[in-house]
Amino acid sequence: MTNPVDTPELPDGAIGVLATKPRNQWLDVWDQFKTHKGAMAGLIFFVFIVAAVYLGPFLWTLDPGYIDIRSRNQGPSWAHPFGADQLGRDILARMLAGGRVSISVGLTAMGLSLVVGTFIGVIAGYWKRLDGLLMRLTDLFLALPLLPLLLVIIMLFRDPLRAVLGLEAGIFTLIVFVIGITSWMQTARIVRGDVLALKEREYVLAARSIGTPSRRVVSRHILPNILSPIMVSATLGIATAIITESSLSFLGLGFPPDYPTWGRLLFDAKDMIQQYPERVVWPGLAISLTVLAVNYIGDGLRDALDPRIRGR
Amino acid sequence: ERGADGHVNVIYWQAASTMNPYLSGGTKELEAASLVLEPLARYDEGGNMVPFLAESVPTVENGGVSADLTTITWKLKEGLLWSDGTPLTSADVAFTWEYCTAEGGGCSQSEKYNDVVSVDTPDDLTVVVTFGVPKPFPYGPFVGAQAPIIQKAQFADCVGEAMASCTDENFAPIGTGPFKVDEFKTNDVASMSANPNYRDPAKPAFATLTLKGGGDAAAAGRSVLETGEFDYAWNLQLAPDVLAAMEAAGKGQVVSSFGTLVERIMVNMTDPSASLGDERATAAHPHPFLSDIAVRKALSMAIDRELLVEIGYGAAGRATCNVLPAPAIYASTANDACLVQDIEGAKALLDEAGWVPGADGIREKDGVRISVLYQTSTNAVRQDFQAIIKQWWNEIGVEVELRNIDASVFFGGDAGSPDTFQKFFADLEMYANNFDGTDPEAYMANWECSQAPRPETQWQGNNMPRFCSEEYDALVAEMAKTGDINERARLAKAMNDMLMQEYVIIPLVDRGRVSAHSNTLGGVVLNTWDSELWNAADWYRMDM
Amino acid sequence: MADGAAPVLHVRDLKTVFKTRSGAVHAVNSVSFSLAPGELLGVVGESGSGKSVTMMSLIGLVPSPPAVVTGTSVDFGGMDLLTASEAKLRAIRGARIGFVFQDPMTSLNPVFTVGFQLMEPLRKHMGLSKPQARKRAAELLDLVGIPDAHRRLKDYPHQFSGGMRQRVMIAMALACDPEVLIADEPTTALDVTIQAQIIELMHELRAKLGMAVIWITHDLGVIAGIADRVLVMYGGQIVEHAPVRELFKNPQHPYTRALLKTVPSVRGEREPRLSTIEGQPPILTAQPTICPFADRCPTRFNRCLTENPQRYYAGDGHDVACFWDFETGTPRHV
Amino acid sequence: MFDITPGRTLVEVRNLKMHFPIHAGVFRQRVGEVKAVDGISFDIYEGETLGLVGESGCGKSTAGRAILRLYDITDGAVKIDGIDISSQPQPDLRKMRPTMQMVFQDPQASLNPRMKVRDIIGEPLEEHTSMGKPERREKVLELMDAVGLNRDFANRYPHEFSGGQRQRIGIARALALNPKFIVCDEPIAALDVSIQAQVVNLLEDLQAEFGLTYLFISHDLSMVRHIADRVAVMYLGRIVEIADRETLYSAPKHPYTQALLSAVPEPDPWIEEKVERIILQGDVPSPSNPPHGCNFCTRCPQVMDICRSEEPPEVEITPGHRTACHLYSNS
Amino acid sequence: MLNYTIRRLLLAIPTLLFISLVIFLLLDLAPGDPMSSIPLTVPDEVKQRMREALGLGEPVYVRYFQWLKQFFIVEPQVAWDHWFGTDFSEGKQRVISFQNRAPVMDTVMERVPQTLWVVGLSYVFATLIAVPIGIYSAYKQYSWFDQIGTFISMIGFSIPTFFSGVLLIVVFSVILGWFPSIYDTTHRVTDWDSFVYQARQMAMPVFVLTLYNAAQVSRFMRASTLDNLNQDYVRTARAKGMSERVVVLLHVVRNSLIPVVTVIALGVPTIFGGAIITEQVFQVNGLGQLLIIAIYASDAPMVQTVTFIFAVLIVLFNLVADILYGVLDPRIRYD
Ligand SMILES: Nc1ncnc2c1ncn2[C@@H]1O[C@H](COP(=O)(O)OP(=O)(O)OP(=O)(O)O)[C@@H](O)[C@H]1O
Ligand SMILES: Nc1ncnc2c1ncn2[C@@H]1O[C@H](COP(=O)(O)OP(=O)(O)OP(=O)(O)O)[C@@H](O)[C@H]1O
Ligand SMILES: [Mg+2]
Ligand SMILES: [Mg+2]
Repeated sequence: MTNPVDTPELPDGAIGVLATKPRNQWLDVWDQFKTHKGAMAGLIFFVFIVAAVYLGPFLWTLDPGYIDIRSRNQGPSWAHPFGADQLGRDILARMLAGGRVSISVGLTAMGLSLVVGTFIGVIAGYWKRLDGLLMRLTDLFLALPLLPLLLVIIMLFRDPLRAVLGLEAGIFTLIVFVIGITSWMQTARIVRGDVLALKEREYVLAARSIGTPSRRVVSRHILPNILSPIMVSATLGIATAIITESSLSFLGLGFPPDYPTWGRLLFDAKDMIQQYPERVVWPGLAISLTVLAVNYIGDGLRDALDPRIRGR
Repeated sequence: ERGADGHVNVIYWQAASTMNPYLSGGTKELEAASLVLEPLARYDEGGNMVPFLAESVPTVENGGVSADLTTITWKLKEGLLWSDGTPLTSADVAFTWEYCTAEGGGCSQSEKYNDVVSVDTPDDLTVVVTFGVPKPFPYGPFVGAQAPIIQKAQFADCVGEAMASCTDENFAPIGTGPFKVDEFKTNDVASMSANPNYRDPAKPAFATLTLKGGGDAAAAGRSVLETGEFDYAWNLQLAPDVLAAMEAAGKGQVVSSFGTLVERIMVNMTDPSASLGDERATAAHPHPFLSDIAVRKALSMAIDRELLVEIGYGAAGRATCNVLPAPAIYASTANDACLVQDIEGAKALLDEAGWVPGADGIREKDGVRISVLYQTSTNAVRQDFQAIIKQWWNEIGVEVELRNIDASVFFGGDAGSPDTFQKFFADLEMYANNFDGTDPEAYMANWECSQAPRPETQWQGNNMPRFCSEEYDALVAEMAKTGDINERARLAKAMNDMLMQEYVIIPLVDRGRVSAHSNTLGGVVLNTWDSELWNAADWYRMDM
Repeated sequence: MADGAAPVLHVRDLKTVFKTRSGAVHAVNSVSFSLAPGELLGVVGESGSGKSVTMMSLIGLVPSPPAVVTGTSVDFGGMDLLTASEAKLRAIRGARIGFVFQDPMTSLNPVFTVGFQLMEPLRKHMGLSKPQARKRAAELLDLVGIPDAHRRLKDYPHQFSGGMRQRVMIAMALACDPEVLIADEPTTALDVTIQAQIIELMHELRAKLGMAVIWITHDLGVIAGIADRVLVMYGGQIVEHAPVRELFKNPQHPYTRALLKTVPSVRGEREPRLSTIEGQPPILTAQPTICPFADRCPTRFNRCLTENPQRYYAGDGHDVACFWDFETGTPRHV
Repeated sequence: MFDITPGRTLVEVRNLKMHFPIHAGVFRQRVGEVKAVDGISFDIYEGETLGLVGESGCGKSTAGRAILRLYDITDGAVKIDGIDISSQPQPDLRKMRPTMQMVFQDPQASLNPRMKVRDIIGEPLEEHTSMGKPERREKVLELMDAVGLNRDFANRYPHEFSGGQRQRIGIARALALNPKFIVCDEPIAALDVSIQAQVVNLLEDLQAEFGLTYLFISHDLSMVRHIADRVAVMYLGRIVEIADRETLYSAPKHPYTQALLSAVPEPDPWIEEKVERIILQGDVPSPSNPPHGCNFCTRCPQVMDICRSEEPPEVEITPGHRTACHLYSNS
Repeated sequence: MLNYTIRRLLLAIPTLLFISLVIFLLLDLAPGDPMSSIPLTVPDEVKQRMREALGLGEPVYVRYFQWLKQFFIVEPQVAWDHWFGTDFSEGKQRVISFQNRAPVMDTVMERVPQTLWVVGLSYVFATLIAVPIGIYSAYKQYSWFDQIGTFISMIGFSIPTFFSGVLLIVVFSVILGWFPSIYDTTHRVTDWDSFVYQARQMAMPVFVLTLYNAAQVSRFMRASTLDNLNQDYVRTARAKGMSERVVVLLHVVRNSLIPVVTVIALGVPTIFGGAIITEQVFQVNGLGQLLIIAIYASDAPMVQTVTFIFAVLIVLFNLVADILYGVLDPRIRYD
């Protein structure tokens, strides 16, 4: 081949070859997430709510249980921005306390169901021998009519647990446990499906050919790669847990009446919807908006984590 | 004229599960059944006994009750017919007794027939009830909504173990009341129509009646007072302002009336500490501080009962200082001082008794701190009460721990559960109780020494405070022998006062009944002594 | 190569841009070519060079949005496909221009029978009744060499092997006797033995039906055996265009030259070492203003980095987009 | 190259079988098996490249994986470097893993998208050596040099690379433990023509540098001709012909090999014109239900009666050139 | 397919038996007492006698086997007798409720109509509305329609039914007076007026449930349609010159419906049990309300039976969903 006259150096960026800036994948996800307006609004709202219920009590120091009988049934005022309830307790303080419980229930129940679901899903998907057994177990749980059982379990263990763990911790543990333990199956199924697919991926095979033991194959190669469905499950899990908790309260089977949660506040106030509509609207809105926010976050995450949409 | 006023809609937010009152002791079932089944006599709205199927109410004076108080002779009205057209006879009455007392049936009203040794029917219209012991108040059997007469022909095969399998009979008993059951859907709705053989040919004014169940009190109230879908709603236990606002809608009105149901705090006179093992909450160990009357009294004084009424019951409640607030002749006025809250007085009382505030503000004496565990069943109003009473007690230097227990456990009789109201493993507990009818004899006997729940009785018994006084027991015994109504009233009042002044029971609220009826429903007479629907035969439609 | 006849398809200056969230992709840049009746035009180029997008842009098959197709004209039988209405395009697609896609596994709808899918264009474009269409569909299956055609009409795609599915795709494209058949890598997913079957089939069909074919592939071997004329694409552009023998004998673009060298052969001399093209294909985030091959080109010089070459004449029916003249070993003077 | 002096036998495969069970019926009982690999035997000598070719689904990958004991094999023996690994339990195999490595077909799928290049290449080092962190990092960078990857890329994720670069990462990972034997399962099939050559050259360079032995699986016969010293042809789970490269390409014996070779298109219109194609009819039968007798009898242009009833034995036609076909069996 | 079905049915038997045991043990452990709702005025001895009449004295396993026998042998006989006029079940003990001593199955059958009417209808509506919305949203991804549809469906499953239900009652029954707030289960549809009444009394509960269900189904449908819109066969259909209508409504929808239909089938059991709260709010007194009352009343046989029926339905519809999947998708043929 004849040599050309001269071979000039290529100027920088004359032709884009590959983006040279190393990028973390999660940053990509975040970039994509940011473009989803609903999800961003949801995230901002959710962060706001979480901050409000956890930090709010430092700013608004009224005790949610303190009875100020003179101001009972008062409308909003400076002393009680959201008004006071039938015993004169401050509704803002109760909303904050209730939100703390509701959101904690949502987060921990979701966490529990995620851990159980992921654990079972991974084991079933990765170790073929346990698959049949665990999937039977999952089917079994799926076949259990949950709400009735939930109700029965709560009736059953409420008092024994309370005796062991104390009033609030007991009922909290129970509700979280009950919601968590009855909602892991979807996660387990999704995770199992993904693990089954991932297991056949060549990089898992590569790890095995290197001699990486199963334990580490799972923790290093499988778990990080099922993170996206798990995260989507997680957001939906928070939302359903919050709703389930409030439904239980609504049926009178959740937290006891002296223990404010959003569902409980709504339940207590629903008879007064015409006299004091704000008392229904506050917890109702809080539940709906939080769940809405979380659902939107889930929606955005799903999009952001979908490589087809994200594009590289 | 019978049937002229068309249809009437009644809503009970707790639905009746059966129409046979002997199968279920629940109020809702009793009341539903009272539209169909009738007793020989009932109580009217003033608590007076009025004959229904009987000609008159037998007394010692009119010779209907024997002088030794062991027999009572009822005369049935003539010409009474069951809704199927067959005549009602004394055999049906006697059968009712057999039915409820048969072995294996689990009749929920069998207590009504306590001590009955025989029911004789000398003729078709005469019923002679013989008791094994003298009965100064012989009106248990066949009186009131709890003990109506059922048809022998219909239930003959449903005695004893067979009681449960007679679903058709239980759901549509043939009765003598103003209505008969057309269709019954358990826990949902009963459709009824006027009884063609009702003894008063002009009644009932309504041709049909629907008794709907389900939902909650607010929905029921709304449907009568606000939307006008229903004509009558039962037991609207709602916040006073809610009720008032609903009534303001102008579609109906709220009616209320008082009976004997008292929300009270029971004081545990025995020591409930877990460390006592088997002797926990038994008379073997007196309570460390509640056995001091000053403490008990101070607890009572610190309570503002009027406020409790306002918060919890509104028109359906009134402050009371008696555990036996009604009927009028039994109502004592000796304890009314408690109606006024007296925090300062309570503090002074405790100071005087040597209970002085410790470093944390909690009163103590000889190392014993006044720290109480205060339990009740899970229920929104009760938790409100707990919260506010706790605050008052804190003010007088009493430490309070609250506990609420699910009603099905708290009132369930499970001897294995530590949380029943009978075990009373707490210092104070709050609930409401009343008695059937107007006679307080059995009720007041609850606080005999022997009634204290304890391991030997499998924790059965109604003397929750474990109150024990020979004097009181003597009064109970005396009442059991006394027939004269005034004398009985004196005894009952004495017992009530004794309990009150010992402060072993701290009464809070006399809870009445609140119901609502539409403006077009006439003839409603709210009756707390019997079924609310006792006079449904007299209801009629008013033109507006 | 049927030179004199008027082309059935004439593309002038076609451009396609994908407006995606992460920026624009200029997938096709000023592509012009023509297709004579009955000829087989081979299109080669590496992955991402814009082969598929070019062909689908012609007939409005690129999803839009995100794609924006512009150009001077796409002349098809006197009609400009760029400005034609969607309805007109639909009447042409499947009827006068048939398509065969690369992946026979996913290109057939899994829930409809093969017969149904074959009959769809027949009924739509030729207005056949159901029995007529079924008869014709069976004939078509028979034509592409699927035995027992009548019975197999009732089968679902998953009941066919890969090679048979590709035959079904071809039958579908041929259903309405199109004037042009565009085959987008019809054999890439198949084994060599099956590929040989399909190519053989293509030869037969072309002899029988005489349509013009555009055959996209990145396998130079396939091109060598089947094409009359070849377009070489790189970076969304046509970099070289020549009759097939001319191209293999006398490649004029450095890319084509390199490409021909990298491919080993089973029959010819065994090279002790493969020659390679270092570097990566360009990412087309903008209209290239310089030669897209410049960064991998062994003969680049200053001009290559300032200007994007046009297609220059390089012989009979042969043109090339390069400033370097290999004949002379000097830059082209234009 | 005719000067191949068969070295020491590094890999010895005898009658290797890999059957995947098929379950069906009410009780999911085992009703049959996919005979993905059905009794193959060959040797690979130290330092050579054995090409394994065949159509899709004929069991090439399965064979490669079974040889590395990534599957629990059904039957047969595999000796690598003199050690029989066919029945060792997986934990014991772990110690053997450094000697034998694998390069995969899909450079995208064979790299964990959530790991940095550094960690991907470092993983085998972490598993099998006790190197400290800095030492390991140095080794990773050396490996990256060896496969021609810029050291600056160590902190990137796989998706930030092109296909060819990704395949280099995969090769670097395979090289990390200084293996003797590498199974390359279609390492270039997913790459563009222009990139394929880069990777193949790299593989050859590395072989020369480290004295590696390859089992090179591919269905691209021309590439196999370029890289392999000896070639085995598989059809439906069996090896139908094995010979050194030149013999196989110039004088294929088995009808299937002949058909296969003739089907390969030639990037040269003049040769292409003259090629006599043997067009096979029909498709490859299912490995769960292979035909009776010779596997190839359903498509064979020279089929005889005996082919439908008897399995052909393997015969050695010339030294090192063996084939399983009745045409050559006893006549 | 048949094998698969048989295998699944066989597998369902131990699953269901196990579930029934779990439920039974849970209920037995539950601290509630069927007597706790009896007024305090009824003395303890009487309650004890009532308890014995309910058979609570027997050991657990005896009661469990009794229930098994009653549910699996006697009840089917009763049903058989009912349909064919035979008398196999004569004199045999059926599953009897603690609350009213009536056969549980009779009560359940009594509740089915209103539950089907309200919850079932809303499910049908939800599906009918959601599927087209999902398709259109996906087809016009990120359009106004899609954004609004997304928002509404998000709202749909974010607002708890007890909140929306109460709000609706206040607005439409109390303030506007358009709809009755209490559902009349005795109402019979005989003529136009009674039909209108039935429609009015169903309007609110059906709306609440429809919103909730439609929200979910439309999300599924949208996701599934989006998946399929990018598939190669869609391009093939377009390349054949098919009109957009045919491409989307025939090719895409048919494929997108496959996963959605199974989701819908899986949701059917919730028709019977999942609407507990809505039934409660609107006093529909269907199966959900029956169950909750039974739980409150510690009516173990009722809870056991109703819960178990739900379990059977869930298992059954799981199977139906899987079989539907196979029927709809020719690629999937079990075994
Ligand atoms: N829908 C799309 N959105 C964005 N970019 C696209 C889209 N479709 C194609 N492209 C881009 O257009 C360019 C050309 O793609 P095209 O499919 O025409 O390549 P090709 O030559 O057919 O490659 P292959 O041989 O892989 O089929 C590529 O860079 C591709 O990324
Ligand atoms: N895990 C498995 N279970 C069941 N069958 C399998 C399994 N893995 C492979 N098979 C089957 O074994 C046969 C051989 O598969 P293999 O992947 O080895 O083929 P291959 O020659 O590598 O094909 P390709 O060229 O497509 O990669 C195929 O029919 C395949 O379906
Ligand atoms: Mg393409
Ligand atoms: Mg393979």
